[in-house]
Amino acid sequence: MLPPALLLVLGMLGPVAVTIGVALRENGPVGAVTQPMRDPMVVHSIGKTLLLAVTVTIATWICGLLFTLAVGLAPRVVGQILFGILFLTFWISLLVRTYGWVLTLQPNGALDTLGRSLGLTDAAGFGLFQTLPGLLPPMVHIMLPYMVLPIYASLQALDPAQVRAARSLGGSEFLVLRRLVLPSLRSGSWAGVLLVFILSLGFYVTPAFLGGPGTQVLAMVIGVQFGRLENIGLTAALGALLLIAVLVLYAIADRIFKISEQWERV
Amino acid sequence: MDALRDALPRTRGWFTAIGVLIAVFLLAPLIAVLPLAFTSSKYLVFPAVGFSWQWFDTVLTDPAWQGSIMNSARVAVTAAVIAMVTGTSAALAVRRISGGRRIVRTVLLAPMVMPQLVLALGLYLTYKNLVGGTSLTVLTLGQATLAMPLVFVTVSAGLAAVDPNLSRAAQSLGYRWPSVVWRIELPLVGRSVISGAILAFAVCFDEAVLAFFLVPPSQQTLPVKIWTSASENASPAIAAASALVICLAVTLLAVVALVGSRPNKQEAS
Amino acid sequence: MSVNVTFDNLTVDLGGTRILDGVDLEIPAGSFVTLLGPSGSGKTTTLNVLAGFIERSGGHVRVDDKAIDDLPAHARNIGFLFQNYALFPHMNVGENVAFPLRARKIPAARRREMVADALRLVQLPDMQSRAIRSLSGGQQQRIALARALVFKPALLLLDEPLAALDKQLREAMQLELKRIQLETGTTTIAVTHDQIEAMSMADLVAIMNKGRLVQVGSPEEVYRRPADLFVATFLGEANLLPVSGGRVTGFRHAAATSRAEGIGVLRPEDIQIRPAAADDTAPGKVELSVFQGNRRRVTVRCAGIDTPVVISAPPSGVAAEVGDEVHLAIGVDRVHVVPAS
Amino acid sequence: MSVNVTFDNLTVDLGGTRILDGVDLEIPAGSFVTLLGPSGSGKTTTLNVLAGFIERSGGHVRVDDKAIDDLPAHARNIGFLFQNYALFPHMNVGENVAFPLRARKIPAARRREMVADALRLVQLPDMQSRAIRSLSGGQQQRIALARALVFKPALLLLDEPLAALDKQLREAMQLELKRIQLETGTTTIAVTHDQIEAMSMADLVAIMNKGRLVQVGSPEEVYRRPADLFVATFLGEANLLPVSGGRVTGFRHAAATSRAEGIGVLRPEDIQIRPAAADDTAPGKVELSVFQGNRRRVTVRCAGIDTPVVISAPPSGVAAEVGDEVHLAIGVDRVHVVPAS
Amino acid sequence: ASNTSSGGGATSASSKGAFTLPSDINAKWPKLSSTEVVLAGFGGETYQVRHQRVFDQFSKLSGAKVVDAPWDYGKFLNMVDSASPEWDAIDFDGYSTVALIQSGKAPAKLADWVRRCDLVDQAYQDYAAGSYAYSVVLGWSSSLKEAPKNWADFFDTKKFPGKRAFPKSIYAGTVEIALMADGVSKDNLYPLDFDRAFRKLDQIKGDLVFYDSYAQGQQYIVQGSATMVAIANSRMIQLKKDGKGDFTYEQAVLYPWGAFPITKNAKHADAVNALIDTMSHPAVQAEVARSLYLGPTVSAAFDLLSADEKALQPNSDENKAKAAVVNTEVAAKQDGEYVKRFFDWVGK
Ligand SMILES: Nc1ncnc2c1ncn2[C@@H]1O[C@H](COP(=O)(O)OP(=O)(O)OP(=O)(O)O)[C@@H](O)[C@H]1O
Ligand SMILES: Nc1ncnc2c1ncn2[C@@H]1O[C@H](COP(=O)(O)OP(=O)(O)OP(=O)(O)O)[C@@H](O)[C@H]1O
Ligand SMILES: [Mg+2]
Ligand SMILES: [Mg+2]
Repeated sequence: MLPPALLLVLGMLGPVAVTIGVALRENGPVGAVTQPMRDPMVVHSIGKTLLLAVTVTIATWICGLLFTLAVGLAPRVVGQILFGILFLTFWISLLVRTYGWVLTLQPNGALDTLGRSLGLTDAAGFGLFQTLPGLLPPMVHIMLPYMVLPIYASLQALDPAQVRAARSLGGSEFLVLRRLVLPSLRSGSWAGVLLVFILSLGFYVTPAFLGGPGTQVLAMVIGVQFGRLENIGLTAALGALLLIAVLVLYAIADRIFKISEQWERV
Repeated sequence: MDALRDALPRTRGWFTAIGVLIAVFLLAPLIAVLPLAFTSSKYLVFPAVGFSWQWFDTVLTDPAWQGSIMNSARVAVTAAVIAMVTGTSAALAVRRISGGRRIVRTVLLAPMVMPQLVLALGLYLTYKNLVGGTSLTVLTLGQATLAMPLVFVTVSAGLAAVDPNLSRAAQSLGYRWPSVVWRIELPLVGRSVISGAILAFAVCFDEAVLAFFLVPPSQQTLPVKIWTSASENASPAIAAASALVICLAVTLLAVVALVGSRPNKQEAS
Repeated sequence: MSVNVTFDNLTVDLGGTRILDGVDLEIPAGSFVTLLGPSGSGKTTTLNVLAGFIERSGGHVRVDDKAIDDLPAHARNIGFLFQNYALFPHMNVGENVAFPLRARKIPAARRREMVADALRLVQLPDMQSRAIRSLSGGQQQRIALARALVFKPALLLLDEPLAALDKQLREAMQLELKRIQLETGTTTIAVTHDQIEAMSMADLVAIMNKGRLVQVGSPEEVYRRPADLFVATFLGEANLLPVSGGRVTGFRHAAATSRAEGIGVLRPEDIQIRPAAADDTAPGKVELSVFQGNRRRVTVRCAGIDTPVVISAPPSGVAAEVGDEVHLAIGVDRVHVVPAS
Repeated sequence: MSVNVTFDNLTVDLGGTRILDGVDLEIPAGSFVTLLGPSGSGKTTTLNVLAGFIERSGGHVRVDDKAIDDLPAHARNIGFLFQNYALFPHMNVGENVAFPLRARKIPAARRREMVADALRLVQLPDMQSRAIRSLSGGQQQRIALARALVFKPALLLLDEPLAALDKQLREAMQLELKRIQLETGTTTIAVTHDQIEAMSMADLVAIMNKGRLVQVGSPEEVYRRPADLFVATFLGEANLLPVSGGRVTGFRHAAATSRAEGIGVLRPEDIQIRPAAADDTAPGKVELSVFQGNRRRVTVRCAGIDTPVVISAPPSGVAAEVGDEVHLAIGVDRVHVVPAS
Repeated sequence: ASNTSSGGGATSASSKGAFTLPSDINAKWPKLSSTEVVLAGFGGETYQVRHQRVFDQFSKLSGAKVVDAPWDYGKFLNMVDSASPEWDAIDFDGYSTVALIQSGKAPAKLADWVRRCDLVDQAYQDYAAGSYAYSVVLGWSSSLKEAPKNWADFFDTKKFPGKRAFPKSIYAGTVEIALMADGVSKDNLYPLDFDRAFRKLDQIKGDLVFYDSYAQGQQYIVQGSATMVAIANSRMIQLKKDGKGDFTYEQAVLYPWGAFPITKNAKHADAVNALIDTMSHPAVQAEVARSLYLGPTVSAAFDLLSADEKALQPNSDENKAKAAVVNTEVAAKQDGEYVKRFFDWVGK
């Protein structure tokens, strides 16, 4: 129908086309790819971006898997509360949560104070602020719902009869967990992993607030360039690069793992 | 799920403990921010000292904060309405098309994975010559685009619970499709439409990246005001504003849960 | 009001596969036809094409000898009863039944009369303002029927109308449907899974398989004289005995009808167990004897016949114990022969 | 290997409602019992308590006279066949069948043998490395059966094992299940919806209603001598005729068994249509005559009887047309009387 | 290019008393036709104070409303000689203004009737007026037992424990600081030896915690996230008043003047000139110095300040003598390399 098509064209497809168009116009078709690559800072940031995305994805996967199982296994009420908390944080402004992490992680901030009172750390604190490991907790925090949703869907799709079958066939808890439950979560895990990876590639707010000098991800570079508007060509080229990477990955992932269907469960 | 609980009586406890730990982790940043909204110190410093409402007072009475709340509300309402109309019609349309449904869905949901920064860049580049690139109108357009998929999925989920035969029945009873949509499908997914619109509003109200790059300074929205305040003065007003944002999110979520927990009429039958 | 319906080489392709493959069927005005066939054979699709919900790919559908291929669903004047009734949950009973009249812009006073008439027809007057949720399955069924009939459609289509009801209610509604159809005279096509139901309600049974119409005929015709092996085994239980030279292998006395070579279709109730050998009997040994309520299902292994012969015996008449030597006789003229495969 | 099973005043409450309400049942070792009852009557719940999936609220379950109430499911050594088979989709056939052996830490070599044996038992050898998805419904059914039997359970429980299969396959599998049960001698309890199936497979039919066990007995017993009106109407078709003073109203000649006052249960096949009046006949008028394949269902209205009498006539014997005056006779000793509600 | 972020932002102005613009301030103005003037500034409380004390009165007087625009270096570069600029002027550093002129993108000259500022380098007085001086100082938390004296102490992590707050998106002052810490005398900094500076900076990179804005730097000190900071003088004055820390003007990196360069085709040229004229008035300069600790660029303004007030200004005679004064001319030439080297170092 017309209204959504119009909105998509005006609000997404048009801007996407223009970004790519500007990238090509300013740099030429070859330059659009090679020109950003000549800047060591860009190459560096692409590496950082990939590293961050991969670590965040793995960490989120582990947390997501554990959390999903917890939701599924905890007493019903506790499970509902856990899920409620996940959703609550999901709907709370990204900015606010990120700022909360700033206050938590900064040297002598909430975490250090807590750590010191528990005797876990000395005056120097944990030293997570503005480091790559320090980006992990907030990023995982933000990505967790995207991971839990598809895995939870897989868990729900797990036929209770199969669990009962495994049990009545004499399976021990470990056997049931390892040979039945975990394999059943595979497709949900893939969907979540891809979703989180894709989202991590273009993530801006958290690195902007919590990133230190060593954590200049691609989105940060684009953000800084965008803020200055000195080099529209480079900015557009970087934007187009990120965009194409994300959209291609998304299209492929959606084909194979139907990740777009995961949103239905939000 | 019950079967699973029963199947793993011994490991359950461990997982529950881990789940609770992760939940604490999820709440940690909120726990860090909220008390600071009531600090009586003039600096945004942890832990909070004393107790005072002064920062709420600041946020609610200072014209700059007030204006930003108004701007946010205006943009979010408009964007949510646009998202509601477009998302709902998209959901209704996708139900009708037979071929290529997957591709259409993929495209419709693409805004959810688009890096918002790049979307902001694209919007800026596209509209800079038309409206100077930065205006509430462009921001509204961008946020509506971001929020549309939310309405789309909510309404799609609602529609999925509506028996497709209802539409066919209405048709065979003598109605053209516009009447079928109007008399049968919309009334039945009314709650989903409203839930979707509320979620869209919540998302737009909180949206920071597009707003940061697209709004003119005289028309900052609340998240941008929080963002810039964080770099201008680090005052506890930020925490107070954050607390308000959290309250709003909780309220909206509760409303959605209430609207959503009563199923669309179809499902109740 | 009754119309005839003709499918003329109707073909439907959906998602790249052929769902209906040249269906030809003539339905006389005022008759009650049941469509019977295995799951996925295209029964629902056939109804949907007729109702205008699915586009045909080839062939024609004619109503009263006029092609209706290009009429949209809302203009076809067809009453459709869905398996799950498809009542509008946000309207009450009266609103549901009045819905098609509203579409036809019938004045309110007349509308009220017609709704009341329709509700009387389905024996549920005084239900106008009840909520749909508050109705039992059988009541919903009747309301849906009232809604499908209130605008006096030329044609009534029913897709598994009774599948969701339990046994007792289902049997009552079969009679009810038949009564209403006779009363209104509306040409009716019903899809069903249940053979007994199909035979009980219909003037004509149309049997489908893999998107094709295999046989049409009166219930007795399709049961007694199946067109091929598929119909023979799909409808009721059948012993399939090779026939050559007009005689049934193993039962030299039994003369074949219709053709001299092929497979003889013998219904279990057409074979009798005789205690003693006679001219017209064949010997065998009881393999299984299972009590099934209104009959005893006895399987007998006979010399020269590969598969055991299944016999419907009275539940408690001639006692045939497992292992007994028995003698089987086939009723005269009971051997219908179909082509081998 | 066979064990007996006893339910002793078994009670289950779930979510505040009583689901099983004092079930008493004794199942002899090695027998095949079917649980039959309307939807929601507690059949699945009964199996689940036995398998250890649901906690009982009261009473006991005994296997070989030992209470197993506190044994967890995985220690009960019970084979359970689920309606949808519950095969593990991410394992192949061999791995599925080997799963219970792995749980019992049986060495690999022995495991291979046992899996092969089990697959031979269900007549699907050479399927070890097939993916579950690639199997047909009937094959999945057999694999699930192999998995439930491979560890030689003391008890085999089947929850609607054949419901998902189509008619032909279902009938074949009924025999197959019966054969395997005889071969292994395992005490078996099967839940089913289908009366014919219940009677065909079982040594004992147990009929449940509203969480209670209403009657247990051989198929003939429950069909011929139902304990009450519920069983009479639930199992098969029944004419319910008032009986007083040991005589059936309208059929003065028909003597009642079991009790003198109550409702006489008459099966349609126990009433004959006679062309001429006789001492033992009652007059009536044919209201409906419907061909149903292996029988003709005739309804006759008799003077003095409120509801029409249903008769199972041979499909093509005495022609009884609608409107004909007929005379009905009831077979001797066919009137079983149950208490009036 | 630059963003030194005005060095401003002294919140809660010290002089609470009412301030009224001198009545003769518009004596030389021609008749103004514009109803607004768009100024790209740093927003925040600094600008709130400016509005309160100066801009609002200016608007009443001139009929031109002062509209804030968000500060953006790149945008201004695009705008300065465009045909239809969005902004009329921007709050700029001296060396950025000089770099602009050097690169051939000179902003519009001030109108003849606008007051000139005598503390601005002679050559640029036609372009730079109304602005202020500020310095990047060494500040420390009151939790520190011993007060550091100079940048060498800032780099001495043994003697002074704790993290040092250092700018990340603001680069100015950083190289000068490193060089002084490495022993270069404050008067011999220019031209800057970048290699030496960044070698020195590498030494303490692990002990730095970076801020994006002076406010964040301030917050680090209060929170205890850092014990020392390199930050604008105004911010430290404020912290000192609240008893949270102290600072020294010793070796402060002093930016002696700034500018409000006007776009070539400014839509409200008349009003923006009048605004700059107003901001150049000694009384206004003194008021800004009092309330925001932004040093006057008109010597007459000092005469209006009390001794105490003078002591707080970054460019009072006494403080200027302690400070390393930025060589605007050379800094402008080296700015390009400065930016690149700094952000490369930060991003590494
Ligand atoms: N939209 C569609 N696209 C592709 N195939 C379809 C579509 N709708 C139905 N089919 C296929 O067409 C075949 C016939 O479907 P149809 O619903 O007509 O069968 P049916 O005879 O009504 O079966 P049942 O008894 O199970 O209702 C099935 O194989 C089905 O999978
Ligand atoms: N976990 C539960 N909580 C509450 N009620 C339940 C639960 N499980 C089952 N019931 C109820 O218990 C009753 C018996 O259920 P059960 O599944 O045993 O019936 P059934 O005889 O197997 O029926 P069907 O033939 O439909 O499978 C039903 O009314 C059902 O709604
Ligand atoms: Mg169908
Ligand atoms: Mg059940």
